[in-house]
Amino acid sequence: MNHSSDIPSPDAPATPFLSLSGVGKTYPGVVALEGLSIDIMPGEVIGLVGENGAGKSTLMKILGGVITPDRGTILLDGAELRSLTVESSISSGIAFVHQELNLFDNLDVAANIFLGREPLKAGPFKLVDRDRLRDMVKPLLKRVGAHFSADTPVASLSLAEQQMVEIAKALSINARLVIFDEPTSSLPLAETERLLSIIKSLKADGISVIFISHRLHEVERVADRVVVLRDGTLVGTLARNDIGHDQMVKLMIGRVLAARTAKPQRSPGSVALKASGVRTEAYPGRPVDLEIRYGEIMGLAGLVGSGRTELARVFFGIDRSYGGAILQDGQEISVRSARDAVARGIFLVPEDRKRNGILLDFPIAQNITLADLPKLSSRFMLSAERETAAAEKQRLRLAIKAPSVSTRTGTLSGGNQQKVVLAKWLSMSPRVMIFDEPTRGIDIGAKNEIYGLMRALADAGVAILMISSDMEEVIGVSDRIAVMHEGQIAGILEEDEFSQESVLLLAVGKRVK
Amino acid sequence: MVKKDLGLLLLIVVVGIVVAIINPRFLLPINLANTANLIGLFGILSIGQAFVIITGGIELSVGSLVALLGVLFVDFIAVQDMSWMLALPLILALGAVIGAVHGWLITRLNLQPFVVTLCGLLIYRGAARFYTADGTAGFAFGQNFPDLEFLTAGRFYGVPNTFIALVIIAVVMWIMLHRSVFGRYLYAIGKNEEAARYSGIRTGRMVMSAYVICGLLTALSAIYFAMYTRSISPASHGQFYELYAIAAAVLGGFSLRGGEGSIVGVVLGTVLLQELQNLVNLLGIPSSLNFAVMGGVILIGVLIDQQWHAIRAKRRLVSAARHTETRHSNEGSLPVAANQD
Amino acid sequence: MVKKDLGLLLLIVVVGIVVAIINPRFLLPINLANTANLIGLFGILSIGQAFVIITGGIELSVGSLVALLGVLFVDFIAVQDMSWMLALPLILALGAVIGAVHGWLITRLNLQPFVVTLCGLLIYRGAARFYTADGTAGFAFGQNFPDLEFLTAGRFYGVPNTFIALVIIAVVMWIMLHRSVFGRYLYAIGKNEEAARYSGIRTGRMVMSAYVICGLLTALSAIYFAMYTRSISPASHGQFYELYAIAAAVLGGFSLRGGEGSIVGVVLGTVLLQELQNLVNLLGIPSSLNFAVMGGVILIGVLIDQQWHAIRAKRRLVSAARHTETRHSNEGSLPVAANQD
Amino acid sequence: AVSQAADKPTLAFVVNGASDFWKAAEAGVKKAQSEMPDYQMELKYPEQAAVAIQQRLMEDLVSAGVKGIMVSAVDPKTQTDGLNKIGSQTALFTTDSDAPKTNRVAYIGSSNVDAGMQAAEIAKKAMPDGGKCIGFVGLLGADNAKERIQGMKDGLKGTKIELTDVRGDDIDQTRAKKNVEDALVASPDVTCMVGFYSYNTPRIYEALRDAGKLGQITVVGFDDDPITLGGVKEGTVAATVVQQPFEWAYQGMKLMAAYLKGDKSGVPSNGLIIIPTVIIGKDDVDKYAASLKAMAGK
Ligand SMILES: Nc1ncnc2c1ncn2[C@@H]1O[C@H](COP(=O)(O)OP(=O)(O)OP(=O)(O)O)[C@@H](O)[C@H]1O
Ligand SMILES: Nc1ncnc2c1ncn2[C@@H]1O[C@H](COP(=O)(O)OP(=O)(O)OP(=O)(O)O)[C@@H](O)[C@H]1O
Ligand SMILES: [Mg+2]
Ligand SMILES: [Mg+2]
Repeated sequence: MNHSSDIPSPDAPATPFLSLSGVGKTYPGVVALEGLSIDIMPGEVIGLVGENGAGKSTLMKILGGVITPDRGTILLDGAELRSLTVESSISSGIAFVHQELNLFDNLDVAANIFLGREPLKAGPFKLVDRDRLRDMVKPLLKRVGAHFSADTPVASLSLAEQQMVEIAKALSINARLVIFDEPTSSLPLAETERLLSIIKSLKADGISVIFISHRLHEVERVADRVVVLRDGTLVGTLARNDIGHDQMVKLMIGRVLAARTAKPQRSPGSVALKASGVRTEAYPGRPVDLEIRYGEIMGLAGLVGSGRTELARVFFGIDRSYGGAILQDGQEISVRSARDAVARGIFLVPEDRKRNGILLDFPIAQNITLADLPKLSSRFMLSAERETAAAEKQRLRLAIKAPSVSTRTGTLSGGNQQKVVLAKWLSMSPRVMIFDEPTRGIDIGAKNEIYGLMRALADAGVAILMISSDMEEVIGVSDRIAVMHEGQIAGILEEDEFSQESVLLLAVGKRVK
Repeated sequence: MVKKDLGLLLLIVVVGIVVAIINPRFLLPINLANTANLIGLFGILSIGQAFVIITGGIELSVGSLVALLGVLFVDFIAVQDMSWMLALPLILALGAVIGAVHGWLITRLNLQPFVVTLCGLLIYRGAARFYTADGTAGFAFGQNFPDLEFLTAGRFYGVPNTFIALVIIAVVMWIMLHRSVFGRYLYAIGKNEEAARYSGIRTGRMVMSAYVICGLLTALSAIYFAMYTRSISPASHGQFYELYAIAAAVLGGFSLRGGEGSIVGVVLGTVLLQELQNLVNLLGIPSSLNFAVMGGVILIGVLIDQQWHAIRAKRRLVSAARHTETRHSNEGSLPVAANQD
Repeated sequence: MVKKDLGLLLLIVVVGIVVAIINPRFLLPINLANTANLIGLFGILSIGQAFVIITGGIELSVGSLVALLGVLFVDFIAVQDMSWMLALPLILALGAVIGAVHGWLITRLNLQPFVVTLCGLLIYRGAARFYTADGTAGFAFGQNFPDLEFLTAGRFYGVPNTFIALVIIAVVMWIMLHRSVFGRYLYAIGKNEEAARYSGIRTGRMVMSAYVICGLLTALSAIYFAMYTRSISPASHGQFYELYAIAAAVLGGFSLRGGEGSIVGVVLGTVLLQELQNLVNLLGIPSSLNFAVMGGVILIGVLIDQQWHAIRAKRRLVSAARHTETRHSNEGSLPVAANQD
Repeated sequence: AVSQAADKPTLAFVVNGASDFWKAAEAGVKKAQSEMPDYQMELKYPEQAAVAIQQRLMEDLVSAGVKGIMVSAVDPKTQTDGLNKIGSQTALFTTDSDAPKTNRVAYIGSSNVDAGMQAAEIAKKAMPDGGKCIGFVGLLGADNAKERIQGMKDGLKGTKIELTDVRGDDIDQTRAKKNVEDALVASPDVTCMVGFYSYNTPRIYEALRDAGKLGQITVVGFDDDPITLGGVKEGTVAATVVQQPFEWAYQGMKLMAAYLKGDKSGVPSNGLIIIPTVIIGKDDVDKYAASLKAMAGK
């Protein structure tokens, strides 16, 4: 099925819904956005792409009224505004799906979706009309394909399910412009398909869409126009007919990307890490058996909530295992805390960067050295020089875009933050690396760098388990692919069996052979 | 949430039964009425505190405010000869203003609630003491305000009016917190203030309202306390009342991290605390142990609550395991799944 | 951080000069020594509190612990005739054990620090009062312990030994917090405990250590306080000392959200608070205002600090904006096309 | 009250905590001051009733150059060293409760044991057929409380009146009143209540009034809270034992001034100047209230 040709672009509508001219925003040391001018027509799907830190989220935050631009003007329906506020943004029909999840896990799904816009009962007391609320939420949940009900507490939803709630929330606004800031970064295939069809239906209703994604093929499929940012500046616009993967990449990074390195054919090493009948908290009734070998990248695919993250947490000692054994180099080991795992050279790059990966308030250097301090210190005393040197080495190696290693990590873009997490582990000597969605929210250039790093690690003999919901990535990077279905390994694919279909079939619980 | 409240209620009843068996006088109407009166006084205070705690804040100046506002109220009506019909709204307004100032410092100037209200604790206590030059504010012998006294210290068919006031306030506040948009916003803010702001909620204004409500309810209970003791030595009056209020909220299932708790819970928490105080006196336990009993019960309460959660989570896991296993064996597939517990 | 400390130091000096001008007796060696003695006592307490605050926790039971451990210490050596060489390490160990229990409840059973230590506040106070049956623990007339008294209440070339102890402890703790791996871990935990755990840090153990250190320092200062007052009425001894300690930390730049603050800051905070108390007494300000002065100064301090931050952040933004603008006009190129570094 | 006119010697009256009780002493200090303008006299409250804080206050006063201190020590028995330290730097007098083992010059005040005995007298007179008493006090462990309770128990020895329990309230008036209410419930056979601290009697009075038991239960009071005096006048409070802090302060300040001038004749050889406590019954109350008013007016 080819979706790329079924969207005719509407012929030049009269006035743009929203028009930015010369908009800029400066942070200390960084020009996040510079002199940006852009028109958004009704019913237009704009793909917004750019490397990490290019300024995409900054632009969106300006439109959402969350931050105020330093310069430039905004024309909304022809009326000039200095800046937007959150209220004026919402009331003029700008809806958001944020890059970082912004849900309240102490409230239920319905409350989250209509927060700030609850239907009220008659009377002066502003009481919530809970029945109407439920009725309003149901069709939205159906539209995004959610299987949970309106009064499910958000706390019990997985990350992907939470993202669905976010999308439903954006749809619930009587929107004229819906902005998706990397909505698919934690959505697996089936849900992503549904999202793309939602975008098309929005467009059909005359609603404008801004779609930010690092998965360029998705952008390719839905966008009428692609806007490319680089270092806060608009470097090019691609009309419908010019949109193509290579064109986008060229504008984004200013050069053509070398073709992905072919996987070397070589025999994998011995088994590094083995799960034998391991039971995780999410699926205590389903034992998992899995072997990861030195020198290979084992991809781990699966649908939302198939239990991949849980498995990674057990390997890393964050969760306890409810049965079975973990073997390293053939020896049964007990990992009862992350400390044990780290001591054995088993490292995890977690899925939720902000919560588990880094300390936003710490300088880059201190984040990088945090796990390796015992080695960088002498008799428990810190050594600033050794720390800086070690961090600087990693900064250069991973090309982390920052003024210096003493920059606060929180000011970096998502991709560069992810690199800091990687740097933390790469500075030590990993034996087994577990990557949970390693390129979530990371631009294509950085993505390739990370793939390169993973491959180099594997070549150096490290065993790698890569959890990913990005089909391209799983197939393109892995040496073998294990597919999880409802907490169990449904099957393992060798390289010659790789295909989107075979992964998907296993993921939904069908046998391939 | 409801389950937690039920557990607390059960504890209250069990403790009550045990006390009643040891000393049947516990159940005398007069004793129940006396205790209900104090439940009313402290309950109003605790509900105010609860509103602040929901937002993830804390209000430490409550005890000092009870002293300051009490001193002012008594002074206004007993010394300055102000009509109580005027003094009462004046004090309530003052409480609201102080709450608003706290809220303003916290939301606009970004100070931490703990710091702001700690300073409040010190400043208001000092102000109260300075106002009376460390003397006692009280009514002269025979100085009576029948209407006011009926409202604040009287009984209605044997039920103390303070308790009735608590019930009314609790119902209103329950609707406000659990059924109105405002309450929902407070929960959202308590969980994640930034995200709430992104949803278009005027978080500053909401948090400020919570402090205003707390100030208002504190002022009201300050008046009740003043009319109950009828005499206020500003150096000690109301000391540690903020801790009572916080303890009641915590017992009632509130999280000091914000975003969790219910009005029913905080009221039940107050009831339990007052029952304990009553118990110490009725069972002739040395009054030096009063505090220790309170502390012990709170600790045990949160421990049970915590363990309860942990056990339930575990049981859910086990039953989930069993469930999936039977499903598997029915399906007859994957024999690996059937072994091991 | 260093700048903040300098600001605080400046404030201390300016206040000192003003007081000295109004009442030159402020500078008498005896007055300075008295104040230094109290700085030593409260400083040790505050450093302990600081360790807990760094991790994002709080220790509210400090005041009650000072009473309980003080009562026990005095009772051991004055009544039970235990050698002080034995009693002293015993009390320190007890303090450490209590700290460990708090840490255990907080890290293993996942209770909130505020709740655990609030219960501690109530329980230890009750225990202290029960132990002496609400009586006073003190030395009989003529009961003397020359060595112990020299160590705890003596002076060395006019400098109180408590102050010397504070200096030594502050230096050791400074190294521990600012130069050791342990300290870095504490900051990391305070900022984001989960991320710290995911980096292989034994967060539970570290947090527990912080509470143990706090318990240990509290026990030490409890002994100092006991030897300073030589008499302990368990109902009031040490009341509100936790607030002093927290206030000193806050004044010294600590954030109660954890992960921020320095040892120099907390020591300077203690100095300022004690200077203020001294000032109130020396300038003949009514002592009822003592608390209010303290509260006011803390509030003003954090306000200035806050505004200072806000202004600096703004200035940085403005200068950043100006910088890029001039760069653009210098280059004379089209802003849209210009690709900056 | 800005102090330190450096030329005038300063005398300080340091009390043990903030309480109305000391208002009369303040009046006494004022009266003494008006008679001796060449001294600077002031009354100081520690911000908390704690030994450390009072000690700190006195040390600061010495630093500020105070010539003489009259102190109501928070805990005189164990404050010996601290008081000695003060006494070695300035002329130290004690009041309210004595610290005989220190280097204080003299004690001026009354005896709490005697006051307790007088309370027993009141009880005996009001309940010739015996009875059961419950006492109420702020701090059970405080010396003045213990002495009063002891004095009363001694005074009741051999009678059919018994002091069965004393409840503490930590100077929390809400608890003080609730304690009375609870006592009425817990001990229905109680026939007499004793308020050992100045605010306890009014709380007893109010709780009894609320319970409709005023007049049925004998109330024995201490000190001269207006409510207490009103109750005495009304007949619902049997009588109250009053101390005379005004006299302590007035005579004490004059004594100190004279002592500093070198006139030591006012100090008796045993160092004790006892100003006895007085029982105020229904007949004396008007006169007493008038004299209070006169003091306050001055
Ligand atoms: N609060 C802030 N303080 C300082 N710098 C900031 C802040 N927020 C963003 N920046 C900087 O502004 C630039 C643009 O960031 P932005 O988040 O818009 O990038 P992005 O295009 O969304 O990147 P990604 O694809 O990684 O999400 C980055 O260099 C970032 O470091
Ligand atoms: N805190 C929780 N409470 C209840 N259920 C949970 C919780 N966390 C995860 N789950 C459930 O456990 C299952 C496995 O989740 P997990 O995050 O391991 O899946 P995953 O394969 O990593 O998927 P994702 O694509 O979301 O990362 C899901 O059904 C999820 O809903
Ligand atoms: Mg972004
Ligand atoms: Mg996952």
